[in-house]
Amino acid sequence: MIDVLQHVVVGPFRDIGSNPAFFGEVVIGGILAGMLYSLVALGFVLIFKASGVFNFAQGVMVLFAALTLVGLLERGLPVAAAFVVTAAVMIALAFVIERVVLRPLVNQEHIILFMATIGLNFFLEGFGEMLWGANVKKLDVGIPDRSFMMAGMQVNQLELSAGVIAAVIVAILAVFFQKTRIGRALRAVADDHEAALSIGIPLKTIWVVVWSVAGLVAIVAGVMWGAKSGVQFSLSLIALKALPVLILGGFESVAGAILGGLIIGVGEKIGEVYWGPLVGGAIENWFAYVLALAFLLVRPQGLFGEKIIERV
Amino acid sequence: MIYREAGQFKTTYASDQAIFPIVQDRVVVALGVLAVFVLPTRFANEYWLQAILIPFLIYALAALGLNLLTGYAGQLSLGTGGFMAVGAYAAFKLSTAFPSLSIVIVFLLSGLIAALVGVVFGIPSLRIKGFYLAVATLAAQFFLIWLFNKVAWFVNYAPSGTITAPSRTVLGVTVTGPTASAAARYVLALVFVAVFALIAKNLVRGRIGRSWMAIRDRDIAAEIIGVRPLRTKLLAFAISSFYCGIAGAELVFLYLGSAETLAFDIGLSFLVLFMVIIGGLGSVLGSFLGAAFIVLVPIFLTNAPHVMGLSLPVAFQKQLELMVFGGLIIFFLIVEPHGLARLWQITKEKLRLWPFPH
Amino acid sequence: MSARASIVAAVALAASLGAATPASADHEIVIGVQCDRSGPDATVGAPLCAGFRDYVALVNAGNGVEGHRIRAAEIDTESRVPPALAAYERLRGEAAVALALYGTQIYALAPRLAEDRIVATAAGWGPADAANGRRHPYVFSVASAASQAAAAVGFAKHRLGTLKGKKVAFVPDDSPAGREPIAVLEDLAERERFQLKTFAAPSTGATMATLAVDLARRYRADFVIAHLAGRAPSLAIQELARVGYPLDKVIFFVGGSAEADVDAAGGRAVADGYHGLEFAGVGQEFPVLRAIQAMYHAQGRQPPTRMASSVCYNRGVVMAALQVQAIGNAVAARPDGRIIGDDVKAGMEKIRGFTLGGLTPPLEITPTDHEGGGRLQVWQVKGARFVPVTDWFTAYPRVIARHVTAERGAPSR
Amino acid sequence: MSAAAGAGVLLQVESVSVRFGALMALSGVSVDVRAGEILAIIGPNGAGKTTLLNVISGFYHPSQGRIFFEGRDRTRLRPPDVAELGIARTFQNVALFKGMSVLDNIMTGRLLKMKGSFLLDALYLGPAMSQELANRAFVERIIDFLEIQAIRKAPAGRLPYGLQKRVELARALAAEPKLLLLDEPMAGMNVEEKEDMCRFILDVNGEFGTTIVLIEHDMGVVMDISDRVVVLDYGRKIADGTPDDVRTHPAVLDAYLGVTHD
Repeated sequence: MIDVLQHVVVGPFRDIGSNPAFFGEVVIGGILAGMLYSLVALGFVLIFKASGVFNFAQGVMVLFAALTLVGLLERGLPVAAAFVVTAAVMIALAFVIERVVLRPLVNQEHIILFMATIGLNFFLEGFGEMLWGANVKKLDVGIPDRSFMMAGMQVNQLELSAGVIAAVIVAILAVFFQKTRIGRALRAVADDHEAALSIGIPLKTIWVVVWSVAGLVAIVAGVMWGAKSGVQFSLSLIALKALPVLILGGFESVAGAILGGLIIGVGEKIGEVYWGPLVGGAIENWFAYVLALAFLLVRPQGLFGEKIIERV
Repeated sequence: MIYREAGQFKTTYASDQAIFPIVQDRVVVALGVLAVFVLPTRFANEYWLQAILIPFLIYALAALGLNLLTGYAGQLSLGTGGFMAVGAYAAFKLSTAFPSLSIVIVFLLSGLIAALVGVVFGIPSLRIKGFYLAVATLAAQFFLIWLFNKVAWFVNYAPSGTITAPSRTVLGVTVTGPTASAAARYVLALVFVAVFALIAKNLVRGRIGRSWMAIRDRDIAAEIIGVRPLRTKLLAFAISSFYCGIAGAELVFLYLGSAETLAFDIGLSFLVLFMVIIGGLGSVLGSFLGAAFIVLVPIFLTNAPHVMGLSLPVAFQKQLELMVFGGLIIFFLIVEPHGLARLWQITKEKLRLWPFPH
Repeated sequence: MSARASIVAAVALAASLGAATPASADHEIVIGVQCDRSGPDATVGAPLCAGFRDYVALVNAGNGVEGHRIRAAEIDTESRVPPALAAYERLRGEAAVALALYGTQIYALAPRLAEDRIVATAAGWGPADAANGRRHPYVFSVASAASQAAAAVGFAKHRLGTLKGKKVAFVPDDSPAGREPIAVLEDLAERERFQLKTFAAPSTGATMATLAVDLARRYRADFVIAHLAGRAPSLAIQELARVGYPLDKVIFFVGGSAEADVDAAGGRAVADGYHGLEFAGVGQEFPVLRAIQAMYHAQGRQPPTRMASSVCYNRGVVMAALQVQAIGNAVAARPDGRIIGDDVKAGMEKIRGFTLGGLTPPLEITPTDHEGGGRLQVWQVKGARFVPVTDWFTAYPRVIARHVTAERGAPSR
Repeated sequence: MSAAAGAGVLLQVESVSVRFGALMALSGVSVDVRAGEILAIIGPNGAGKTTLLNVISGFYHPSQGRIFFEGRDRTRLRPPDVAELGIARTFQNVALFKGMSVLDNIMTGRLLKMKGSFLLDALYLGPAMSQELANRAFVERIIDFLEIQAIRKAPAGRLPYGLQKRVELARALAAEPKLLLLDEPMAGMNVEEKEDMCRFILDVNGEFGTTIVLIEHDMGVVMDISDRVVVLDYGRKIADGTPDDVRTHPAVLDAYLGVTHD
């Protein structure tokens, strides 16, 4: 018993202490991965805040955006043009989704809408592969994929750039929500649909805008992940990674998505490296979930979510 | 005028409460049950049994299980594959540890073990609802699969890591293992699904089903009537997982023959969810219709183009399949949330009035 | 749906189900090949299948096998077991005598193959003990996982001079099949006194960054042996390169040593130095491949682009050639061509000194040794090309024999 | 007026306070409900009427004060426990089970009257079946009583509002409650529907002797059917007495005329 405790509780920490530079690398890796989780989670939060829809298809939107971008680049479009066209495609997609999926389901229960986005998820997956093919594609956006040493730690330039870009996007979104008219409108809708309608904000416009923004965020997330691991089906799996982030951060909080992403990213890497070997490794698939679940039982509303008072 | 209920008066509550209150229905169902037992075993070839009918029956059982939880009790689960895996691995362990134990008992015990696991993962349902719960069940899915993959004890330390159905007999007929005939496996799967469909129907039309639907439709109103949310939801998780567990055991023992965890991955969870949504949430019949639909669509997409003289690339078919499933889910949720079962009901009502329009 | 439309759909469905029922195969011998054109193994399936079919076409363009045509039916399993089972039943109905399979599908089908007496060739990624003809009488693997593990260790020793005191990292797919070679590796670690640590990669292969960092920067492995499939190899190559791990100290089992893996990792420049084990030659400079090209040109067509994915394409050719060879042996014993799986099995076990013009190692298949010697070759990516760095070789044959023939852990019946 | 009014105290709410964050929804409210009476709770919007009902039903727990039912302290019970004591209620915004038929809705109300073993239920055999049928018979009596025979098999969610309210009452009655809490049973109804509902309430009280607490805005209805009236304003009780007493109470007049007071 004491042995086991020693193994589980003391051993990993001794490991950490014995090689702090490596620990630093793990943490940095976690932060950078976490940034990308945050970016995906943000797409969820944006849509959830404004429409109360839990968009399961966000991950596939990331894949779809990346596939479109790579497909256009492969057909010889210049980078800038490809980005513009991809953005247009994502905005068009938002229009179609609003018209075909959301509007007919506007007054349905949330769980029905959630299931509809599962349907959307599979439709987009098939559609994306049909348009652009299912092969793994290389995505080169011109950021060198090189590592350098910094304070005894190895840092990868591509990952660092991805992290910085993710941080910038997050900052822009925060400003967008706090300072701009449309951002405030979005928040108004999030708080109360009827109130928003009564001050003259058309719901469908809001939905199109918010799904478009989520689509644009998906492009960024897709580019970052695609540059790192190639554009391929498993990109959509990162959406599943973003779900624990949401549980941790709360479905409605931009700050929660960011912080949640970082916690999951770092927690997952540390767990995998230091505790994973104790149980045979490859715990990445569920560790984040268990972390989030444990948290959920303590604080059902997430880090920044407001306490849920049920109205009777 | 074939399908008429005029002249059939229900004189007791008992006859009004019956599952099939109309005589024609009862006759059709009785004949149907007889037919599904006899006809395929006599006339269907191995391909039909193995590729279509057996998986259909097994998926129908799993869909029934998920429908009890999601359709009736309103708790969305994405962990079906994990709970099915529990049943499969439990059946493997039980049947190899106790070779003389009847395979029917093995299946039932595997269901019970899956039910226990289901209860454990259902506990968060008290505190979390809706998609929070869906995410929590995903945790069950990933964790269970990882566990079975990782712990060699579950596969009796087989280096290949696969579980293989041993040969077992029921009433002297080999029903599992490589030597079991497809017809024997079909009949066993059919017996299970028929019995458990009846039980499911009994549950949902009685006290327990009403408390599930009450929690689903309006939890606060249910509580003040005396429905205890945790107990009710956990019962739903237990029974649902019981069904899924048996379906998982059948998947390996009556269908795949051997399997590793890959057979129970998240794709299976989604597949069963599709069956429930397309077939009809909160409908026993819908579980069957949904399962049939999901089993037939790929076969249709593979073969129909040939029949029409077209030739589609295989990859294109698969993509089309995804699009069809996804599109239909959205379609049904918008147009007919009660799925194929409701469409069937509408057809029946039309038949009842036929040849008059109203 | 209108009534009319639904009738049309129903008729089409009925017709399609009817079409699924087997046709009788009178004058042709049916074999099947797993062609995963969708799912994560599509990069393997598509070229492999093309190679298989092209070789069969080549045989048929001649006189077939002693005048008997061969028909190669495709199985798209989408890298999943249920479609494989459905296709298997269909092919069984068509009286197929041999199948070419790979991946988890073999594990699922192995008991049925034995029951139905149908021969299967396993392309490098099958049960480790499939080399044991007594254990799996109807499965023929050309390179068992045990042989690959031994060859990888042998190669590591060759590269490092000695393995004593070195650190070897094993990176398997986190699945039972992936972990199968661990027992062999542990034996060899004891024998060669090296340190062995396993870094299991999640099967989904969504990311391998942590694994690479851990392996390179904490464990500081001297050599890496990877047993991955699908999209994982490319990710592993990419992440190892990213942390600056020298790729010339990395060797992949046959599941991760194809051009597609390297290309998906970001091109051959990124993967420079990386080694892969092969059981079939790489490139197009082999007589049989030139014959296939010539066949295409004779028909006024261009050879398929799939040939460029030479690793998998060539493996498909080898699988087809093996089956055709075995069928040839079977037909020699039964000239009317009414052969069954057992005849093909016997024919397979008569194969001696089969090299296909150097495309495969000399294969010597016997009733007990179903991998035909288990010889492999190491190829390396160098200057954007795949070049062979060893000849065909086997390593630690006695250790392999002990693992392959040992009757341990057999599934209880 | 009800015959049984004036008997012993069934429910005792003793200086109960409920706080939501900074908001005091109820402060020190005491109400006695006597067995057999019809007690009306009135007051302006936001006075805390529904909160009081929610406290009695166990949805909220008071931050101060206690609640007794039949003399026993039950302050901290959860709603299902409250149901077991014999308290049933309806909701301000009808809370029917929309996916179920009217019959099933009312049958659900019988839940606590039905005991059973899971296995027998699953097989629908013996006691399970006879119990189901016996309860069905009981429910049919309620259906007759409330005159909703025609809509028995209709899905509850598709009924017009007035009928939904009636079905909800039926569901509450199915539990054979000792105490029935009605939250605005006549809101949104036309005159005839209101008259019907008044008749039902009086009949329930008269025939089954059920004690009734109801929240109502229509003063005419309140004055007509209740034995006693409690008036709440800003979470405080400002009056308690017979309809006639309350009608002339100065604080009540203030509250209803919107005169501010401290």
